Amino acid sequence: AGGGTTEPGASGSAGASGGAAKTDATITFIPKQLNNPYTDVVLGGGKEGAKAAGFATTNVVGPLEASASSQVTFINAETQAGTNAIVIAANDPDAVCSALAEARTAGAKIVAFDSDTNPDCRDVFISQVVAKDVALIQTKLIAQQIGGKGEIAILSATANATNQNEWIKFMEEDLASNPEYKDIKLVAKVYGDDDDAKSFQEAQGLLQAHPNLKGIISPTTVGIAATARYLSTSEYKGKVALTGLGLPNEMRSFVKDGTVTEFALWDPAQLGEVSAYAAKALVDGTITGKAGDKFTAGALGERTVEDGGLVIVGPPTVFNKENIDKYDF
Amino acid sequence: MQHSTVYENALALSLHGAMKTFGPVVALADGTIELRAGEIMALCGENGAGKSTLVKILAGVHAPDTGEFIVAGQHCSFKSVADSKAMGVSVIYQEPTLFPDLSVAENIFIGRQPKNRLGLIDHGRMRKNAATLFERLGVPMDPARRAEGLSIADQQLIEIAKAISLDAKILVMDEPTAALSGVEVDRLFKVARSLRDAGAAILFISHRFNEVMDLSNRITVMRDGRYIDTHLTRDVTVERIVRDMVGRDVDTLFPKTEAALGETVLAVDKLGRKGVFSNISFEVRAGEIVALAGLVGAGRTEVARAIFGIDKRDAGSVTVAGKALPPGNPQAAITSGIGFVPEDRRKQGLVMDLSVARNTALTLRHKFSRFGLIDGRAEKRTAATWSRKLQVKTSSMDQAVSTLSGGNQQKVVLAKWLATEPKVLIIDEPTRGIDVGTKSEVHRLINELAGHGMAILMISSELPEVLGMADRVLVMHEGLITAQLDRNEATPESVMYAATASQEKNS
Amino acid sequence: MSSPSHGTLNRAPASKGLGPHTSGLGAFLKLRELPVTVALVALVIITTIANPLFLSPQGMKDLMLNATIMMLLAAGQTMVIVTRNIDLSVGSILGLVAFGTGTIFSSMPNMPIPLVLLIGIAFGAVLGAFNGLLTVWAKVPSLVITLGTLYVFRGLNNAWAGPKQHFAGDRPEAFGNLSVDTVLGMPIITLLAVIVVIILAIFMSGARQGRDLYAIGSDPEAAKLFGINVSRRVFTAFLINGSLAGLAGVLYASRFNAVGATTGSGLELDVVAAAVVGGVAIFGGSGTVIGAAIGAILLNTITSSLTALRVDKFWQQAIVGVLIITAILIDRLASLRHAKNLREKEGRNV
Amino acid sequence: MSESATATVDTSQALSGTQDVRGPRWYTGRDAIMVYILVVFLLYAMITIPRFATPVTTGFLLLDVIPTLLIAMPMTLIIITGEIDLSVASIAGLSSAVLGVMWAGGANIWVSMAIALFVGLLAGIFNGVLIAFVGLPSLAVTIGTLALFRGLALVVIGDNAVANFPKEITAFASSKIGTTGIPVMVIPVLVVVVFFGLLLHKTAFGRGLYAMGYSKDAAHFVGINEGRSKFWLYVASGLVSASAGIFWTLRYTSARSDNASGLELTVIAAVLLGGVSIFGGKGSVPGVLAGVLLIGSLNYALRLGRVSDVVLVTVTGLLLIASVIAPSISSAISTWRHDQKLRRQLSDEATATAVN
Ligand SMILES: Nc1ncnc2c1ncn2[C@@H]1O[C@H](COP(=O)(O)OP(=O)(O)OP(=O)(O)O)[C@@H](O)[C@H]1O
Ligand SMILES: Nc1ncnc2c1ncn2[C@@H]1O[C@H](COP(=O)(O)OP(=O)(O)OP(=O)(O)O)[C@@H](O)[C@H]1O
Ligand SMILES: [Mg+2]
Ligand SMILES: [Mg+2]
Repeated sequence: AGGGTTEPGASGSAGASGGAAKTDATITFIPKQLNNPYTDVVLGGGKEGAKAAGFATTNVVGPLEASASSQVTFINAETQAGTNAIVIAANDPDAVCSALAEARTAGAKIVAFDSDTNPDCRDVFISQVVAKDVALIQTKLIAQQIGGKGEIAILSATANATNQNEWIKFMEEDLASNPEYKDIKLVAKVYGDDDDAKSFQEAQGLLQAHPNLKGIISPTTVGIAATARYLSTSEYKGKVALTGLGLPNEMRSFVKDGTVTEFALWDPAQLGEVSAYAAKALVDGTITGKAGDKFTAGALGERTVEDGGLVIVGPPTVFNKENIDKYDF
Repeated sequence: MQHSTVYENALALSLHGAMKTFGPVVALADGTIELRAGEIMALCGENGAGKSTLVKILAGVHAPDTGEFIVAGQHCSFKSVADSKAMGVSVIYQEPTLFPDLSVAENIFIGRQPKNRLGLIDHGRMRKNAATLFERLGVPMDPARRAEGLSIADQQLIEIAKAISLDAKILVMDEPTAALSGVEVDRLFKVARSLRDAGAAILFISHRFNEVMDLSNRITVMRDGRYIDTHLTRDVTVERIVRDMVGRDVDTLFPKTEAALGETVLAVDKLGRKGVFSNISFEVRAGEIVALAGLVGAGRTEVARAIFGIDKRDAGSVTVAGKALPPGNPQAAITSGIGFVPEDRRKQGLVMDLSVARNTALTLRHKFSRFGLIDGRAEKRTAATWSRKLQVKTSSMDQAVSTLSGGNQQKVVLAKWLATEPKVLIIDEPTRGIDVGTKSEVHRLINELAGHGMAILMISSELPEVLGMADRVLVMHEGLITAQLDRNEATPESVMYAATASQEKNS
Repeated sequence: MSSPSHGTLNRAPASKGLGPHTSGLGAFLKLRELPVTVALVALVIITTIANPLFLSPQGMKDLMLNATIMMLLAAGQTMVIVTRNIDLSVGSILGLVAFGTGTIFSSMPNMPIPLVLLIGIAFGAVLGAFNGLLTVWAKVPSLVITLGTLYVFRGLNNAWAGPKQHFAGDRPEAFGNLSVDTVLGMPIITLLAVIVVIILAIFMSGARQGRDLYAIGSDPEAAKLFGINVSRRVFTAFLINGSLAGLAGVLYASRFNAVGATTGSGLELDVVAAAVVGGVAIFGGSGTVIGAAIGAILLNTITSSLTALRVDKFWQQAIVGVLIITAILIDRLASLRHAKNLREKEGRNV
Repeated sequence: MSESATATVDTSQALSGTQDVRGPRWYTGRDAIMVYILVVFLLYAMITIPRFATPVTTGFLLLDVIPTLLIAMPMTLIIITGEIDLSVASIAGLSSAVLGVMWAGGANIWVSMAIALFVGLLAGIFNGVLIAFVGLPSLAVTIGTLALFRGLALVVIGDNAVANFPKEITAFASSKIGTTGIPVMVIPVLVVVVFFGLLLHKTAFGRGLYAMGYSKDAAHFVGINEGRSKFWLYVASGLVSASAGIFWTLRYTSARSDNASGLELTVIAAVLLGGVSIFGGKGSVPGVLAGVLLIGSLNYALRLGRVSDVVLVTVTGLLLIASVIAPSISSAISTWRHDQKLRRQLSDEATATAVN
């Protein structure tokens, strides 16, 4: 035991004998928090992927509440159990680091998915989409919906969520640099902590504090649903635009009643699936996580590890009245 | 007292052979009592004889293990307080049981408040009814006031009003006079007699024999949890009753011995507390017993509290053995040699759930510390020594004081203060609710302490005690000292005059 | 009684000016609810001046809706606190009932709404009864029991719901509209809550059983000696509190989008805080349902108004904390002053 | 009338065998029972849960319980005086935030830690003044400061997280003593536990706390300065909570405003489970130690067995309920048995006299 983090090189030596597929490998998923519908879809894909990729046992463990430190004991227990691959969506990029380092010292491969850890602490990060793409699609949607001008606000999840903050950063850059958006003004960023009631009241507060608000971006499934619920039950329905990242099943009624016109998301199941395949490739020694490594994610085809150990799953989909009934997640 | 036929009156209630145990403690072995309509029965017995336990059985608080109950000619059993109430039994307990957050009126009528047409409580009528009751008792009290902060005497008066308002067929009073002064006692007796004449049966418990002899028609005596005998009051002497109670003869009640007076130990100068008392000055010398007399509410307890530092003082100074005492600091008072036996042992004197040993040693916790850590064996030893000296009836040093009888609890309080070997001992109502045997023992003890050079300030509402014990009597009235009487000047008349004659105030 | 005047207690000057009829204004000024009400009114006025939107129809509606659930919970909690007990499990009860409501509608979308309300109340009552039973039967402190059931009920909710959440879209529109449509300018669920609170307030101040609760909290031992059926009354308080939490759970499902395993977690301390701000003494014996309800409104309003005033959101929680402490301080100072007055008025002229 | 007196049964003889009233022995006391339960559980876990009986477990388990254990110490004393401190987790969060901001602002790490501790001290003083000197009810005050201190943490650090603490220090926070698997941090924690244990059980101050818990008036009359005692307890609580916050920050290498949130209920649950009476006046440090370790090892055992947290939450609740109900049940049973015995003896004697 010891040091804060291990150098990336160390993981190579601890890896299994190169190339030969392990048949008794174990994999454990540690989502941000159990009992979250989005997570559930991701994990559904993950479990199927793990089976298809050849893991002998698949486990899902995780905290009931998404606080920074709550994942650490789970990682510890997995380290002790000798799990071969840990797939984690970090609540805090750094809080889990030393625990992950210990897991790696004990021989586990670490795949971050959904929300990245500090890059030093994992082998690869499976990202839904290119972070910038996600950000741009949301600014584009909101711009369309408010007619290219007016005040907008962002309702995010927790203040520290790595993925959220990265998207928000890109959105802000985009709004500042893109001449098409010069009349759009971002007036507030608020956090609903991925809690339905809290997000609901944050949305309400936004509208009261900013009477001229034209649109809201909520890049989190809980936030967008709660905001939609508030809008649909208030006088702002149809007057204030809402977009962001949502689950079609949660958003269907709001799209149909006109509260929301368009929103985006990738296929969460694919995210889980690719993560499982990446984990298997790491355990087998097929890849080490350096840029240029390639692995096959079953039916989803070949994926390449990019700079910084990044693996991209696929482009986001935009959902609206026309296509939403085709999706079931 | 023309009630010669009283024992032929209808039997209102009888209890035979009631037994009550608390775990291994036998609180009552043979509780037997017979109450007839239109009589006042007194119940006498030493501390721990089981009187209060018997009362609680009559009240339905405790279910007896065995025993036979007959009320109005019918066998019955009280499973709850409501059962006994339904049978017309009303009880004033030894310790007042008021609800401090409720108004005085509501305290009296709780559970049976008058209702208006809507079925809701009629607060106005309730207050009016309460005011009527107080008028009948002759006490000025605001029925709308919250009961919080009332003196024990006032609380007891409310209890009495409550019991009377129930128009009970059977009224049980467990030491109702312990907190009352002469005038209030007289008033209570007047009410009790009129209730009796209206046909109620009254059970009255008191340790004061003059009250017992004055009020009762018959007297039942208990000892060690058993029934001993019942006498007609007019046929019996106090000596006989005392013999029944203790099983032996008791000599003088107040064995006052002369002690040589030494230096001034406690000096109080122009002490004042706004709205409560002012200009209180006196001295107590080593070996001297000074009694602070007065009517209930005269401010005696408040003076003592201010001296000891429980309450802040607004003016004046207190000096112990030549050293000025800082205000509002009881620990400093203890360190400089004051001990204070408070009037309410249950709330102020004891930590009820702690053992006898811990309670006794609580005042000495710093003395038993070695390098900051307490020596538990020395603590127990000291506690045992003092408990033995005071003859506390307890099965072990580890028994919780809550399971002792009132008198034995008082002994533990005394033990805990005597263990500090104080220079000055303030005793507020030293024998409140204490039986004769213990009482004379407490008096002997106080004398002995004075004999050893302790300065003693005694607050007492019992005139005989004051006159019998004190070297000097200070009389308070309405927050002022109205008289300083030497032992030979102090007579019941002179004390009462100073305690009541407000027009003579000239200090 | 006309005994000689020198023989009486001579406390005549004491009760002067303190007759049974205290003046109306005086009584009003002594109301424990007064400070919190003044604070609420002042807050609303100041906020409205700064941001007129605050009292727009939508703003009003939101304010009322926000306070509705907390108001019910605080009123119920008051009943329990007055008896010198506490119920920390209300958040978990609310969660279970809210999820139950979602479940009912997703499997039986046509269930009549009043029936669902009754089922929710009954469900809450059962859970509250469980708390009450344990507290009175085992004679153990309710803080420990309900801290235990806080965990147990939450655990059950997690086990039952798992990752499943029910969304507003699964519920009948009419049900959701309870928190949208207004009657007399009040959203229906708010109206419901207000009626419940008023009934409870009348019960607590005007019914013997209600007064018994105060007596119990004032001195439980005395209440027992007096023959009040303490167990039954305390049990009832828990039961009613549970029912109100149940009702709040159903209303929660009407108003919010998602109900699931974590719905309502962490509410308990907010509820207690609302009661305390509303002047309910934490050790029982005093405080009113109305006060608690106003406390709940105040706590909810302060969050809204800080947002409306665009106060940095990082400061908001700190300000709520300061408010709670101020409320207790004011209450304390008032009672100290009252005690001092009593000493000086009832005491003598020395 | 005298007939009835002779007819009654002489129960003092019947009961002479049970006349001896003693306080509970140390090995039958509430805290001893907690220790037994803990030992039994540990043995059970070692046998049935694979990998539980290893030094690694010790390390992870102890690291997990350190914050709870630390805060549980002053909390025990506070609850024994009949008060409570709900703001502990918020103080930990505030000290974490302060530590992060100071460090990120360029202060020396030791200076930052000292300032974080100092903030904890101030927080404790704030609670202490309001509760001990102004005389406000602690439950209400600390619900307020629970919000206030957490709010201040937010004000201080906002939505940032500070993570780049010096590696040596964060590594030290979770390092182990040699190969024993026991974290180094256990040593200072042990010092704290022993300190509070002695303070409570072996000093005049501690005696005073019990007395205060039972009756404020009685404590006042024996010269216990209630206000001052309570004040120092809250100061201690603030300091220890801040230390727990610092440990938390370093162990998880992350200073955030929401660190340790919700920990107050866990701590209180553990303390109550350890046999401390919520009404004050009863409880012991060994009992609390056992309570904290029981919840901690239960937690870790469930993790190792990959049992969901749902079970942990439920079991914690049930344990808590059981811990207060069990004594009631056992005393009810013993009363019942005593009564039965008494009845039997009485009826035996009754038949005996009847035969005569
Ligand atoms: N709840 C209890 N648990 C255990 N023992 C008790 C309990 N209540 C009373 N006792 C014991 O029963 C015995 C009788 O007590 P009780 O209070 O009836 O005496 P009493 O005659 O009223 O005395 P006093 O004159 O001092 O008030 C005492 O030894 C007392 O210690
Ligand atoms: N908390 C209080 N609030 C208002 N008045 C009080 C309070 N305590 C005492 N008093 C009043 O102060 C006066 C002095 O009371 P105190 O108890 O000192 O009298 P005392 O002479 O010691 O009588 P007792 O025999 O009852 O001990 C009384 O008039 C009493 O009513
Ligand atoms: Mg008695
Ligand atoms: Mg007095």
